[in-house]
Amino acid sequence: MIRVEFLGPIGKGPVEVKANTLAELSERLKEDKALADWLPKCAVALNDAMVSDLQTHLKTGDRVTILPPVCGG
Amino acid sequence: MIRVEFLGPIGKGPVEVKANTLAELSERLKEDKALADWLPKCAVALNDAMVSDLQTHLKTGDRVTILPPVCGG
Amino acid sequence: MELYQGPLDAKEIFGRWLDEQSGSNYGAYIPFIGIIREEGSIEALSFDIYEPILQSWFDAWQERAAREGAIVKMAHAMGDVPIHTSSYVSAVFSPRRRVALELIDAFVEDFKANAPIWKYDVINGERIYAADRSTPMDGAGLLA
Amino acid sequence: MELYQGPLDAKEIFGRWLDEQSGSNYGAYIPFIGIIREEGSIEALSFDIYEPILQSWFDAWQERAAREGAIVKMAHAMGDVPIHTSSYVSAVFSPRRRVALELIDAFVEDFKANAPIWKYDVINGERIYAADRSTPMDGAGLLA
Repeated sequence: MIRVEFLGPIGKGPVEVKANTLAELSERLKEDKALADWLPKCAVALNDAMVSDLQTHLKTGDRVTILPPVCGG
Repeated sequence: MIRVEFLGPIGKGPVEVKANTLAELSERLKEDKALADWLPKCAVALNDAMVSDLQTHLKTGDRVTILPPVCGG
Repeated sequence: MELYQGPLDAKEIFGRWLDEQSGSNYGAYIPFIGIIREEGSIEALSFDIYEPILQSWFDAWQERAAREGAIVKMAHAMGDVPIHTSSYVSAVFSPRRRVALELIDAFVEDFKANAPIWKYDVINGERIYAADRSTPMDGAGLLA
Repeated sequence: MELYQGPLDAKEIFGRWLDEQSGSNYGAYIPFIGIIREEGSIEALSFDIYEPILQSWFDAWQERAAREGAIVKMAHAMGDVPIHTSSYVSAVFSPRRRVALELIDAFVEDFKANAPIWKYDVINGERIYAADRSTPMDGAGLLA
């Protein structure tokens, strides 16, 4: 199982999801209508490293973080 | 008479010169060989306003300032 | 990198960073101080920070600055920051003016674009996500 | 504009400028602190300033900044400034980050090019004009 955490204003608690790649994870997350508006604007980190490849493999214990639009300063 | 002041590292005291324009003043100053190296690198102010026109007229009591290369900060 | 609960003491931070580098022979020190502006009816801004990725982002900048013989510094507030107080202080130290001026610009702009920090208006004690002023991070939309 | 005999107290200047503008609703404050580097065998740098033209130069910058809703500040040392102390502090306050970053760059660069200030190395107590680091002001050579 993969742990998915939603940061900042998304306001959703962490979920455990079964997925072997980020592409599979994307399919699972899109089933949640509440995330539909967020996902196109969110960046993604795997175990706290930013990722940009949908084919990235996932393994049990991995932690994926969903980062919505930012505004520091 | 025009008073001419030499700033910073030029190390020359003020002089009184007869000149009706900056062009005439240039001729007078170039007679001083000690200024030959400085004049090509120096900017000029008339009564504390920077000037860029050699035809600028001068009148008795005017003060011309010779400003060598700068390095503030 | 320094994170504080509530507003920053910009003077303390400025002076401490100056003192820390007093023997380092840097010729230029450029801090950037971000201050909460009074706009509309906000009483404060509030910030969430995800520290692990902020730290990686900052470490990468530290390396980039080091390649130019410079260093970067950063402090940010978490939680509520009242108007007219400081939420953000960053800085560059460099031997040379030109490097310092270019680095502070690039560092602050990349901070705005990619530091994992979320901003909220605080109005009547309520926290409202500043969606209109927020920007998607590089690579956003991967899972859409 | 502030001129001091000897090195600047950068902390005092930074804090006082911050306090003076604390109610002005500026969102960005960017100071630039120039520090004397140890290079070769210099024990200090020394500065001559021609104040009337420096003041006009600064006043013109104040007007330019005002057109963008910003303000500029400046302090400089006269006479000897030992290594590792500060000779120059300037700053921009602006409502907006982008304006502040662009102004501090242009302001500091124009200062280096056109502020009527002359620099000397102090070596064994002797004052030697820093000719190699100095640049002719805009319009130089008029009388040549």
